[in-house]
Order: sequence, then C-alpha cells, then structure tokens
Amino acid sequence: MAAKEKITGINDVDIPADKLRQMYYDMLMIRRLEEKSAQMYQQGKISGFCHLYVGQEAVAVGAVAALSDDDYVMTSYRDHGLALARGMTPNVLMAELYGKATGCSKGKGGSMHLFDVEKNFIGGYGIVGGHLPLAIGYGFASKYRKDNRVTACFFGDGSVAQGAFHESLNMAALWELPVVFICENNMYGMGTHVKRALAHDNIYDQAQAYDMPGYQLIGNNIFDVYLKVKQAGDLARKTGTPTLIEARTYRFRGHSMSDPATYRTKEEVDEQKGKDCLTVLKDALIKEKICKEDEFKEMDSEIKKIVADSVEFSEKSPEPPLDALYEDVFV
Amino acid sequence: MAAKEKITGINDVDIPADKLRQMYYDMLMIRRLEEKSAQMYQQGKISGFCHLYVGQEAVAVGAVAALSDDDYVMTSYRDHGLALARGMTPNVLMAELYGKATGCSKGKGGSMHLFDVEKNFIGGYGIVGGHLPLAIGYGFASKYRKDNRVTACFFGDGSVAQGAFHESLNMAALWELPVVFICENNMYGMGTHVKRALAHDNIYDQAQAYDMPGYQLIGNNIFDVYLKVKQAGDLARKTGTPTLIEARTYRFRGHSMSDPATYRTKEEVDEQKGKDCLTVLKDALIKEKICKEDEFKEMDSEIKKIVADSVEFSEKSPEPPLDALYEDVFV
Amino acid sequence: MSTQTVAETNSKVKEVTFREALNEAMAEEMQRDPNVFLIGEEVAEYNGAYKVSQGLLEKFGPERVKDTPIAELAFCGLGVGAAMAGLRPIVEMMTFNFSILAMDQIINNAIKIRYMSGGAFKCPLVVRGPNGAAHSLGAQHSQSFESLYAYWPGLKLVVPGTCKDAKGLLKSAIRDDNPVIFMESELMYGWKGDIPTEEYTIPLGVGDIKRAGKDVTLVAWGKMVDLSLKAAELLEKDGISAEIIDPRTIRPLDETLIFNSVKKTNRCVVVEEGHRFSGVGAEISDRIQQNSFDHLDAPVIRVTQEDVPMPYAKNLEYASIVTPEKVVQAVKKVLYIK
Amino acid sequence: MSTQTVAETNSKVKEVTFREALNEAMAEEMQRDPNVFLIGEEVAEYNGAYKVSQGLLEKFGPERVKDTPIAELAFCGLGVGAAMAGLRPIVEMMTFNFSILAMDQIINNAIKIRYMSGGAFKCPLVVRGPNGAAHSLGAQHSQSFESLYAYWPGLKLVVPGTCKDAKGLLKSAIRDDNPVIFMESELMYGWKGDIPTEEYTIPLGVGDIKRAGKDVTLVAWGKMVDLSLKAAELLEKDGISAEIIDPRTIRPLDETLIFNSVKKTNRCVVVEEGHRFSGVGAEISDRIQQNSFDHLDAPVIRVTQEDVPMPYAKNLEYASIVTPEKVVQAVKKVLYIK
Ligand SMILES: Cc1ncc(C[n+]2csc(CCOP(=O)(O)OP(=O)(O)O)c2C)c(N)n1
Ligand SMILES: Cc1ncc(C[n+]2csc(CCOP(=O)(O)OP(=O)(O)O)c2C)c(N)n1
Ligand SMILES: [Mg+2]
Ligand SMILES: [Mg+2]
Repeated sequence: MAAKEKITGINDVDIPADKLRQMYYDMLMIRRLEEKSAQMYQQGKISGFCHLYVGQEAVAVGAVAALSDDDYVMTSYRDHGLALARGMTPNVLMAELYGKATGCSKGKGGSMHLFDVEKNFIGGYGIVGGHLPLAIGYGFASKYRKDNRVTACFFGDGSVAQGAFHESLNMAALWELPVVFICENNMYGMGTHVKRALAHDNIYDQAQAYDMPGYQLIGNNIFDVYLKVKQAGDLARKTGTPTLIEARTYRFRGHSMSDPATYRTKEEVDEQKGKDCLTVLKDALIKEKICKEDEFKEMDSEIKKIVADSVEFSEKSPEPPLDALYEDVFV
Repeated sequence: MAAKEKITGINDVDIPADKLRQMYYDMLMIRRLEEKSAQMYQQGKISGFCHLYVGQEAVAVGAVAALSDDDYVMTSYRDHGLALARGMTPNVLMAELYGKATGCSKGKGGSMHLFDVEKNFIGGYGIVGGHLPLAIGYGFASKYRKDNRVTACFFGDGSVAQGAFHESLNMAALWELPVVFICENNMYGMGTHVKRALAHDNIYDQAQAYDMPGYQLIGNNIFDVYLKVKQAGDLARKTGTPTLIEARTYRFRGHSMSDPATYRTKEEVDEQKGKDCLTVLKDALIKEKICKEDEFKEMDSEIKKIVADSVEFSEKSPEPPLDALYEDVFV
Repeated sequence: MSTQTVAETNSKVKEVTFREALNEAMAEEMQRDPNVFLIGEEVAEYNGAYKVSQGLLEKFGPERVKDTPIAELAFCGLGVGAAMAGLRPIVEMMTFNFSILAMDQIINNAIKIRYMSGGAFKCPLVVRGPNGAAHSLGAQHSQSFESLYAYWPGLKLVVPGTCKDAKGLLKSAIRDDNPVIFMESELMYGWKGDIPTEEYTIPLGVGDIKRAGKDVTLVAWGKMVDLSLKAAELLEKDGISAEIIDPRTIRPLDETLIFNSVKKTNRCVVVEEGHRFSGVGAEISDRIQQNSFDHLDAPVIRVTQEDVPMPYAKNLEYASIVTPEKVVQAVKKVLYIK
Repeated sequence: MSTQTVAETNSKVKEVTFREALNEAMAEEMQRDPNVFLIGEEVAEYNGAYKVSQGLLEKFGPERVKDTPIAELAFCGLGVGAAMAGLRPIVEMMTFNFSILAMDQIINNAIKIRYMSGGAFKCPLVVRGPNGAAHSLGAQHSQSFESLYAYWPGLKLVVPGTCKDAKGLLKSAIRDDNPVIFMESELMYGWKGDIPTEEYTIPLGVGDIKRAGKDVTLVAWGKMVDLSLKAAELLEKDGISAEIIDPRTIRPLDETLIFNSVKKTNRCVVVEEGHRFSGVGAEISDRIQQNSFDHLDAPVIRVTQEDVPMPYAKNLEYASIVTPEKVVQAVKKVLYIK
C-alpha cells in the first residue's frame, strides 16, 4: 500500500496501441467539450451549477478503460468527464446542459444529473457523498444475482468526511460487495483544501479501517490509473472484495463556473497545469511512436468539429414539451 | 497501540486506598440498583425501554475516577451506570425510571434520558451514535473558552458503524477538540455480534483513520480503564488531542428488559460472568489488604438499603403535575 | 364494510395478528418474486426487533434476509441502489424515528431518480417499520413522520389500520414500481384481525369506509382507525352516528371518498396521531374546505398529539396523546353540542 | 407599512442587499456577545458560498468563524452541543437541501433536549442558510423545507421576506434561547432594500402587513412576499385590492394578524414556494377555516410549486414554480371572477 513506487509507464500496461490512441482521443474529447461548455455557459446558454472536469480526464478515461462495459459507473455532480468516457455522445450531453428534450435526461436532470443506462453510466448525483450508498446497492445487486459485474463509484475528497462514506465502505467490506471506490482527490472541496477537511489526508489509508485494500495513485498518469483500477476491478470480480483508490489529481478550473478559485495561488495552478494528463499520455504515445504530431492535430480538429456539432444539435433541439412536467414522477 | 500488554494491576495505578474502596462501592451501587430496576420493571413499576449496565460497571466507574469533576460525561441510553458513577443520587435516578416529578429529568426523560447538570453528567441519548456530535460540541466549547475541561463520550460498539461516529472523530481530531471517545465494546449491538457489524472489529484501530491515538483496554479491569482514560484525559487537557478508547466489556443481561438474549450461548455468558469486574476489584482490594471480607458485606447492606430507599422514595413521589406537559418546550 | 378489498362473502377468513399479516405479505412476495429481499437491523437472526420477520431467514436464507450494522443512511441507500439495479428491496427501519438519518436517501435519491433521469430508472423500494408512539418510550422514540414523507412528490405513503389492510397493502407496496413508505405501529403488532385465507392484494390509493354513519365524518388512519372506532362507540351512546373514513394510503390520497362522506355528514373531524403543525390532517382539512366548502356546516376540526415532545411519565404521556375522549369532544364541538 | 418593527419616522435608513443585512446582523451580534460564533462549509476563508459571511473571518478570527468539512450531521450536532454548553452557535447550511443530513440532530437533540431533561438545558442555536429554488439547479438542489421543520414543537422557524426583516429577525434569532431555523434564499441575496441605520431587532412571532388591501388576503413569506407584491400590482390594474400578510416567522405563527385580515377581506390565498401536500400553507388554511369559518366568502386557495421534483430545463422549471400570474389566477378564483 505504499504511496510512492516507481512511476508507472506505458510499458507497464498491456493496452494495444489503438486503444491507447482511443484513450487519448477520449481525454481530449472531454477537454474540448468542457472548454466548450464553459464558453456556452458564459454565453448564457447553460445555467445552474456547472462543474468542469478539466485536468482530471485521465482518471475517468483510465478507469473506464480498465473496466468492462457491463460494469456500472457512477459519480458526483462533476460528471461530464465520466459520462463521455463511458461513451455518452457529446450531442445528448450538451443537449442536457442546454436543458433540451434531446438531452440524456430529457432536459430534466441538467449538468449534475447525467445518465446513460445503456452504457451503464448510472449518474450524476448532487449530494456530496450521497451516491456512495447507491453504489453498494448496485454491488449488493450484483452479488445477489451473481452477475459478475463491478460497480465503480467516483467521488471527491470532500465526500470522505461524510458519514455516508464510512457507512458505505464498512458495509461493502463487511459483505464483500464488488465495488471499487475511486476518490478523485483534487485537493479541494470547493475552497477547502483537503488538509483542512480531513484529520488524516492520505485518503487511501482509510481503507484500513475496513480491512479493505487501499491504493494511492497519480491521477495524471493514465497508466497508473489503469493498472490500479484493473487490479481492483479484477479483485472485486473474483472475490467480491472492494477497494478504495485515491487518485491524486487536480482541477484546472474553479469548483463550478461561478468560482474564481482565489484560494489557490497562480503558481500552484501553473505547476499542476505543467503536469497535464493529456501531455503525459501524448508524450508517451509519441515516444512509443504510436502517434505522430500530425495525428494529434487531426484528432483535435475532428473532436472540435464533433463538439461544435453538439452545440448545433443542442441549439436546434426543442425544449421539453410542457406535458413533460408531470411525466416521470411515477412509473 | 498494541492491544495486549501485561495485565494492569492495582499497583500500576496511584489511587489512594479510600478512593479504591469508593470505586468498589460505586460499582456495587450500580450493580444493586440495576438489579432493583430489573425487579421493579418486572413488577410493572418501570416501563418503556430499560437498558441495564450490569457487567460493565468498571468502565463507568474507572473512567469517572480518572476524570475531573469539571469534565463533561455523556453516554447512550444505557446510562444508569454512568449517571451513578458521576454522582447522581439513586433517589432521583430511580424516581426518573418511575416517571415521577422528583426524577432527575422531572419524569419527562425516563431511563434513556438521565441528566445531572450539576455533576456535569450531560445525558442520556437514544439515537445510536447521535450524541457523538454533541460531544464534539462540548469539546468545541471548551476549546473556545479555554476552560480546561474534557468531554468523555461513551458509546456502544454498534455506534461505530454510524456516519456520526466518523464525522465526529474526524472533526475532533482535525480541530484538536478535548474529547475522549470511549467505546464500550460489549460485543453486541442488540442481537448483532460486532463481527457481523464491522468489517474491522478492533475498534480502537479506527483511530488511525483520524491520526488520533487509540487504545484497547480490558473493561472488567478497572485499573486498566483508569490508566488509559487518565492518559487520554491528560492528553486532551494539555494538547487538545482526542483519543479513541475501546473498552472490551460485556453486558450480563439482555440488550433491554425485553430481550431474552438467545443469540448468546450460556457458556459464553457464564465465562464472562466468571470475569466479573466486581470480583476483579474485590480480589485486588483483599489481596492488598485494603478491605476485609466483612467490609464488603457491610457495603452491600448499606447499598441495598440505599437502593431500597430509592424505591420507597420513588413510590412516594408524586407524578408530574399535568401543568408540566407544556412546560420546558421553550425557554 | 370495506369497499375496495376482496369480495368478502366468498372468501374464508382466518384470524392473525397484525405482525403475522405483515409477515405473510413479505413471505408470499418473496416466494413469488426472487428479486424481493428484506434488509435492516435485526431482521434476520433475531427475527426482527418486533418479530415481524419471524422465520423469514430460515425460509429464504441469509442472502435474502439481511442483518445490517446500525447505519440507516447507507443501508437505506443500498436499498435505493439495489432497486435501481432491478431488485425489489424491503428496507426495515427498526422504527421510523431512525429514518430521519436515512431521509436524504429517500428524498434526494429514491423519489427523484426517475424524474431527474428523464424516466430512465424505476425505484421499486419499500421502506417499512413502526411509526408513532408506543408506551413510555420518551421524546426520541415516539414520533410520527407521515407528513414529513407525504410532502414529497414521487413517493407513496401507506399506513394500514387493520390486519387485513396491512397484508393486502404491503403486497401491493412490494409490487409497486415506485418508492413506498409503509408505516406500521409497535402497539398494533399484537392486534388480531381476520384476513382472507386466499391470496389477495389491496390497491394503493383506495380508501375504505371503516364504519358507516351519518352525523359526522371521522378521517383516521393507522392506529387512529381503531381509536376512532372506540370513539364512535362512545358517540353512539349519545346518539351520534359517526362515519369513519380510512384513506389507508396517504399518498395517493383517496380524497373523493372523504369528500363524498363529508357531503353526506356535513361535518368532519380529522384524527391524527402525530403533531398538528402541517400534519397530514392539515392537508386533508385544507382539501375538504376547498372542495366541500358549501357542504360544511362547521369548520373541520383536527385532533392531534399535543404540541410538545413526548414526555416519559405515564400521566403526561397519556395527556399528550390522542384518546377516544378527545375525539368525542371534537365531534361534539363540530356538532355544536354543549 | 410594517406594524411591528422600529418606528420608521425617526430613524434614518440606508440601502443594503439582503446578504448585507444578514451579514450586519451576524457581525453586530458577534460584536455584542463573545459566545456567538459562526460555523459551516466555506463560511470563513471563502467568505461564504453566497458571501453572506463576507469579512467575518477577518473581523472575528478563525476560532469564531469556522470552516467545516462536508459533514452536516456532525457540525450541526456540534452546534447543538456547543449551545448546550453555553455558546450561541450560528450554523450555516450551505443550502437547506443538505440539512436533511443533519435533521436528526435538530429534531432529536436540539429541540428535545430541554423537554426531556426537564428544563435542565437550553439550546440557543440558529441554523441558517438558503432554502427553496434558485435557477436551473435541478431536483436535488431546489427544495423547500419549511413544513418539515415547522411540524416540530420546540423549534422556531423564521423566513424573512425583506432586507429589513432579515436583519432584525436574525438578530432576534441569535438572541433567542431556543433553537431557531432561519431560512433565506439564494435568489434574494442580491435584492436591495432599506434598513434603519440604527440598531434594531424584530421580535419573533410577530407578522407584518406588507401591503394593505381590502378585497383579498394574500399570506406569503420569504421570497413569496415580493412575488405577491408583484401579483398585487397586477391585480390593482384589474381593480382588485390585495392585502399581503407576511407572518415572517412560521413558528410561532402570528395567526391573529392573518385572521384579522381575513375578517376584513373575507377571502384568502396562501402563497407558498414549496410543495403542496402538508405544506405550511395547509396549516394556515386549516387554521383560517377553523377560526374564520363564518367570515369566509370562499374557500381558502393555495398556490404552491407543482407537485413534481424540480426539473432542470428552464421552461419546465418556470412551469413548475409559483409565478405572479398563478397568484393572480388564484385570487380571481377566490373572488369568483370569470
Ligand atoms: C451534502 C452536501 N453538502 C454540501 C454540498 C455543496 N457542495 C457541492 S460540491 C462541494 C465540494 C465537494 O468537494 P469534493 O467532494 O472534493 O468534490 P470536487 O468538487 O472537488 O470534485 C460542496 C461542499 C453538497 N452538494 N452536498
Ligand atoms: C439510529 C438508531 N438506530 C437503531 C436504534 C435501535 N437500537 C437501540 S440500541 C441498539 C443497539 C446498539 O448497540 P451498541 O451501540 O453496541 O450499544 P449497547 O446497547 O451494546 O450498549 C439499536 C439498534 C437506535 N436507537 N438508533
Ligand atoms: Mg475535491
Ligand atoms: Mg454493544
């Protein structure tokens, strides 16, 4: 469970080249879509709370790459990245942010409540820590049905102080529910540094309180993410044992669109931006001659086009019909 | 933090003889009063939930002996023992169980809600884990006022699975609130063995998740209780650092008066009764020639008289006046 | 007298306790559907704190009858997640007093997941257990929570008042694809009543006339049904004929049944075990005054618990709770008698 | 127009935002009494998620303005314990949506400790923060909780509707020796209004006539006061004169002020931001029908949020919330117009 070993590299994972390429593509897609969301938010096209995933892309994409399509994944309100990583189309995502009928939640959920049942992306939750109990419910169901599925539950460092965290991890471990708890420790819960929220801030150590394996990983290193999540997922699938993973990461933007994030120094942010997960993967892909510089440019323009299309799709999409107001309350 | 060292004995503590004698007296008082409560309950004089402390006496008495009169103490609904240890008179305690106007809570609280503000016995709470947040509130107030007081918060093994436990310990440690958390691990929460409730059942280990000292102690050994609580109290007073103490103990009776406790074998209960905390202290007092056999007899009859008097007091006491119904809702 | 339940003429009946009625409902539904499971504190090895789940562990095994740590928030949330994943959990709250700890999971997840996902999920969850006061349990263990749950769209709320309703409604609740809160009562578990020997269900949202009468309508649910029947007997002696309407489910509320009765009697007393302020009775009273304004010969009167936390002492407790005498008094007031 | 506040003729006024009014109230009370402290998520270094505590950390230091981990249950319970120990905590809920997690501490400890200890303790606690919907925040972040708290004896509930009330009532709440829930609104924080330059308080339990009128009584609190004023202007154009009663505190409720108005106007519409079922409006409606039965020319009508979780899309959200137009419609209905 030691935190710092040698840095995991591209050759430590057995991911085929085209999958690696795809992973970069997915990360870049998240980056560009988030940038576009920010832009559209500033133009007043999107409103409410909007929490961007910029900087954390390797965690979602690396984890999803390590999981099976059947596995359930879920997260907090900072959910655009994971939704895309899981295969939600930019169109239905952007349309949801726009509050349009064509959105993934028919415009009823919004930024914080994305869902894609087909892709086993089970949400998008707004109460800090409130979705961890749901995760053990999914784990319970998998064990009950012996369906061999794993639930990967993402959450922020802020959630760790919540009672729901403790109760859920205890039950998951006690009953050997196949859940991988992935704490994205981006060092802040809104304006509060993790050291001001947790008495013991090596979050993965909390696993010991539940006799559960715990790992810390370097969140901008997608190979590290992939390896640890793979290991945890395999373990859960084989034995039911849950794992707590702490992914040290960083959000480049404020907590939400309305947060100027003055609680961090420019130096700190710049330093983190210097360790951008996109660059880490890009450098490795170049070094291993999997992609050339040109290809990245191509990818980027393709992605930008798709993202721009998602805006157009959303602009053109209709608002939800007023009849929808009373639909979906009860089955 | 090792759980098993050499067994603490009477010579490891520097308690004067008369205080030791008094401690035995207090334990015996609890034992006899609880036996009487059971009897009165069976006669229908006391109703509702009634949770006896028989078997755990050394924890309350040893802890209180190690604390200062100014310190706050509080516990769950299993509160008769701690209330007496803290100096509540048997009269007002029994009268409260009777629901009489002369009870410590004017008959409004009942068995689970004993209070004695003068003695800094601050209750008596019915929601499992629900009083731990209050304890950190008291700790916060002490730190705020720099009043040098410590809050000792007792709770059962069952509470450890509650979110309130986790949230409270984290904040206590984070802010260095002078609180001693004393988990009375009597191995069962109602009918559930602690191994069926906690993934990791060495409860004191949970302290590590908060960078807090944690100890396990042998709850029928009052010297051990005294030493560890003293150490934790001193530390809290000096530095604000809270401690988690796990006192391994056992309740000889069922969870409450209505529990036949068939989930435990007779052998298990008998074995525990063979390690009765009263006997442990008694043997030591005899061995050290602090008391003679006669004195114990005298004590017992004195105590039995006091307990009988408390019943008489309660019988004779008036019910609360009906006007009291709407009193004490607001200040 | 029941209007909406199984035809009573043809079916044989047997006497059971309220607890047994609930137990049968769960056992039958667990038999019928392997997705149904029961989870909660002491439900398995202890056979339930109040023995409602007696024998279920033995019948269905430890995977389907699951003891939990004392962690209401997470095991209730586990139920929500399992329901979203396609199972049909029955979550037992040892008492509803402890459900406050789990309320976030019910309010923010169970009842909103369908709406906020645009209909992607359903959440067939039942949360059940005793609600309200028993005897001498004091302030923290004697609370009534109907209105705190009834407030929320997306939730159904069932409060049976008889053994027969208990079984039939619980079976429907378990089969319902929406989250259902199902409130029982510690004091009722030992009550006896006849239920059909054959399988039956009672639909949610359909009230029942528990006693026909013409002078005044008493609206009562749960434990208050029987208490109102007692009051009605007392009133009978004074020549006052009370009709008792038991909505059985608070949400959906069978308001038509209530309005029709009030149309006939022109007077109404709502009897509620819990507190007054914004209780379920307030909603019912409001609806009656709005819908039956011209039929009312007197304002609707409500009988509720006194507006204080529950005291422990027996005399104070008795003074605090609803009694048949208090109902009688309210009826006389609504009839302008004395 | 305020009946119960400081004499307005003599005192100078200044314009402030709602947020500033609250900030001043806390700053003054912290200045006045060293036992008062503020605790909650982001209240200190961030100056409040909605900047209500702007500058307080700088003024009073980190011991008295305390940032917490995200752990509502325990930091609210910390407030209860600290209040029992003699301090006067102000607990900020970032929004009341998160207060469900802390409800056990409020319901089972804060409001019961005095009663169940036979009066041994007092609990001078204020729990404050924004309640209700803002814009486009979706189902989990747009909830109104008045009735869930109003239900409980032992608790006071304050919901100011103007800057002046906000400051005066918050100061009283902080000085009150009982637990007080104090509900603000995200959308109101930027509103401007005049408040006296001199120190003042407004007593809890005293309502205010926000607009005099003769044809219909509108009962409204919090954000709904302003909305009702807008509705009253629209009604004015149709020659309908609406009186607006703002109870300001829901518990204790100044029912006399309401009854007196209804006695005059004979018609009443209760305007509530939250859901309908057992809302605070249900209680008010019930009390009016009971106390002013003979004065009512029409049933009391309630305007509330639609009975669905809050949708995200703007058009649905707007269809879901209370609007001045819906109030106008209700008034016309109660006046049997059209
Ligand atoms: C129970 C609860 N309390 C408070 C909030 C308000 N809130 C939203 S996000 C947030 C910070 C969470 O930080 P973290 O868990 O680290 O996640 P991150 O935003 O960094 O991804 C807070 C306090 C909430 N949504 N839910
Ligand atoms: C939140 C909550 N859930 C459930 C209960 C019911 N209950 C009362 S005591 C108890 C067991 C507690 O066990 P433990 O904490 O070990 O204390 P002990 O009784 O052994 O002293 C339970 C489940 C409760 N009072 N509060
Ligand atoms: Mg974070
Ligand atoms: Mg125990």
